[in-house]
Amino acid sequence: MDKVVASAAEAVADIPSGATIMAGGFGLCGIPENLIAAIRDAGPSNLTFVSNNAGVDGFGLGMLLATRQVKKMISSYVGENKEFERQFLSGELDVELTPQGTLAERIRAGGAGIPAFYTPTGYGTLVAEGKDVRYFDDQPYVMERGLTADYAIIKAWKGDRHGNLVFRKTANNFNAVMATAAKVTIAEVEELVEPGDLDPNFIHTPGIFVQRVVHGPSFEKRIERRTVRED
Amino acid sequence: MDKVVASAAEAVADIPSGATIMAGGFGLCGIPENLIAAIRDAGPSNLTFVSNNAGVDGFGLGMLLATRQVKKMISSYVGENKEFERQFLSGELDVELTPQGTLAERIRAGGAGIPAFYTPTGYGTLVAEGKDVRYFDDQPYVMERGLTADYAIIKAWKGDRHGNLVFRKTANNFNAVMATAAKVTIAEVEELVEPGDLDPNFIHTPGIFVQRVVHGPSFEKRIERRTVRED
Amino acid sequence: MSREENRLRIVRRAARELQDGFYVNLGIGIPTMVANHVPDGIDIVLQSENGLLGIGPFPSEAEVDADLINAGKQTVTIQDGGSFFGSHDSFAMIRGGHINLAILGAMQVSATGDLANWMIPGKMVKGMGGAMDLVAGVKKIIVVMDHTSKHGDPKFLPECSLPLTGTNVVDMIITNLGVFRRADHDSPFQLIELAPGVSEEDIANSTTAKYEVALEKA
Amino acid sequence: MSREENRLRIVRRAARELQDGFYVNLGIGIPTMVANHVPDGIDIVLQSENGLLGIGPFPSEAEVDADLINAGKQTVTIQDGGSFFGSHDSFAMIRGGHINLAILGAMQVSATGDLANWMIPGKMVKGMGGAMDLVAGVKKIIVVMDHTSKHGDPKFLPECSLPLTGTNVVDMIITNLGVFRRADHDSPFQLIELAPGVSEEDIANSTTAKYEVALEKA
Repeated sequence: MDKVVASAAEAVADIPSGATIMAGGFGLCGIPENLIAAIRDAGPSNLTFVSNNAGVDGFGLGMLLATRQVKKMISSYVGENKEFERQFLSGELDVELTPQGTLAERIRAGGAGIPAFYTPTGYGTLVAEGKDVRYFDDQPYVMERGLTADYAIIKAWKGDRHGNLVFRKTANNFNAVMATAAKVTIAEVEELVEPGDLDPNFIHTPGIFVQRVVHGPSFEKRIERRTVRED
Repeated sequence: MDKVVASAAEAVADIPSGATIMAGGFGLCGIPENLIAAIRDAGPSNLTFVSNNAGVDGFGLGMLLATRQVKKMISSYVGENKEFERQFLSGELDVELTPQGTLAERIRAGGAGIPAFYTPTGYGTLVAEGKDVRYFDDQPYVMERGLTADYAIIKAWKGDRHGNLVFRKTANNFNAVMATAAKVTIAEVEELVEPGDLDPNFIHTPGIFVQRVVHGPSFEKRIERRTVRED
Repeated sequence: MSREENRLRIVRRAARELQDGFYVNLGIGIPTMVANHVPDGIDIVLQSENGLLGIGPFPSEAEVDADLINAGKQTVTIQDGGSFFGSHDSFAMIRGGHINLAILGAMQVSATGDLANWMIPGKMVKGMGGAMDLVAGVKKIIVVMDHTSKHGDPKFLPECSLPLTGTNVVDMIITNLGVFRRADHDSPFQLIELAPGVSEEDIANSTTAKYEVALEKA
Repeated sequence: MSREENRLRIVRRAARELQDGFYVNLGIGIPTMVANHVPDGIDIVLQSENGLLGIGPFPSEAEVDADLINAGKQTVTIQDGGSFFGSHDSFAMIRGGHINLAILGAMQVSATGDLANWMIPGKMVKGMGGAMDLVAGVKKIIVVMDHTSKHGDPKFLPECSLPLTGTNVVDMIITNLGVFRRADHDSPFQLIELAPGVSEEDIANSTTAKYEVALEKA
């Protein structure tokens, strides 16, 4: 069982225009930067992205906004990107804002065969409009639907040929959960190792969830807010 | 922040009669054997246990069946125990059978603030009787409720004073998820380590979910079905 | 044929349904034996619902580890590339449709694919374990069973009389007499293979479920 | 008092609500400053909703790590005994009531504890991030804010005019003029403290929400 493909270009080559794609990362931390660049180069359009954020101008998903490949974003926070703002205000880009925890849980449900669940989050707010409300133990909850996608593009620290993945520090974020919720999950890894090298007690994403593994050629890992202490 | 208590006896001393207790383990694998023995010695009665199995005669939860401390079991499979069978058939013991995955997901939901969710499991069977059914994308699903408990007693491999835990091999099973769903989670550990000793990338149960940690004095780790290959 | 030979043939026939790259869950008992008959050149990964991907062979005496068991509570080993996880993640994997195939035993199967394999009213009820989750979540369900009960009663029926494990869940039935398959959950079962020395009439005499006949050349 | 002094006093007052052993989530901006004023003898653990328990101080230049950030996307460090986890597990922790306290900023708070802090109609909407999950799941919510807007409009109101983050979620309000608290979500807010040099009348003049007065001795 060898899920390694030779390049990011090869890994994304079959993504059609109109696809729904989950993209891991929080801000610019843990984003699949090589796969995003490969999608830009491959050129599919009218894409729907499920991603907590929308990158910054010219980096992360901002790359695909610049090339107008994105039709819709499902996100919790999108505020670091002038091109995003321009396209949104002009009506070129559709945006569905979802509370961050509801977004994570909808993806988790989608991957876990749960078509819908109830959450206290957002009750009585705009995000509950049009959704079923039900009381449990006298408290109100909003029904939210599970979310799946055609593809997930994620970034891991180490991965093996079976698709087992581990993430580093807060670069996990949405990557692990998105791996479970797509028909085809493509993982780019900093280090490619052999099956058996990763401790089976401590695998974040079992290989069953991953269809393709790419050893990323390089990682810029741009920092949004470099904050240091003055000693 | 030091959550270590001196003994299993001290850790369970406040469990009152009538409490609902989640107990980790699958069969006899990964059961909190020291905490079970301490509950036997402390003597609370009319207990409801949420546990995938019910132990065997004289070991695991079988200990508490022998002393008639158990009023009710919520389990998926209970078939290895003559005393269990006797009490069940005589009506002394109440049993709620739940599919194993639904049990795990109900506990996960309880710990995650999800009061209810829909699952395909059990639709059209006895376990769906009296439960809401709803169709999503033309498929039927059963609504199940989140499950919480007064206490969880669990068994980990290594734990630190903050309550961070890691599990070993298939001895994880229900332990990690139960830690999230009780008001008071008590963990017995094989090895007690200092904060910082466990790699923060690979903590199965963050300390926030654990209120008490006991360094187990000994572990029998009885094997139910020793199966070996003949070379 | 002897009971043993029949079982072996059922197991081998089931093993032919394994495809390269499949993630597979094998039920307790006869289904577990399928692991010993994986065809050459087919690489599969076995899942155990207590939290293990990549089940290896039984351990040597020296390798026996109380912390490493399968869903049948037998001591096992793990293969390179395997992983351990909690029950909540294990059943998320199962329910979410990530397992390609499960092979399970059965007491009864109905003509519309209902399965009964966990409870006989009046007998001590041990519980359904993970069976209801497997049939609800796994992409393809193969039942392996004797064609009739110990008393000779048909087990492939118009409707199950025993309490169900799941409704409309079975994709394929492999018995000591033959093989039934259906294209999807809206289609009827078709008899596609006869065991050696078994006639269509033998099958008809031991089956009360309606099915089509579409025998394939061996 | 200067704006800086006012902020510092708000932050210090909020820090007095920290209890030993608390797990705490601090919102972006002023709430984050509370971390620098934890009282002596109080041991708390800070959670960051992007997947971190045990936030440490900002890193030295040499320690800066692109893979280690907080929810404000600032580079941070982790304390001994901390842990990393995915966003799904992080929000399960938040929604499940495992965090003792969150301290958040606000645009408006209503007399019944509704909170508005994510959106101004007509302005570019950036999104609610994790704020709605925090107010729905965390056991106790403290709002820290200026008592009135830049234009002098009251921010503690009968009802919020801005889109809500959550309904009936705020437990305590700490402003530059005073402190309001309520016993539970069925009770009215009570004014319990006045800032130095502030009178009950000053508060009344800057507040349109109804509240009780139950000043505590300092």
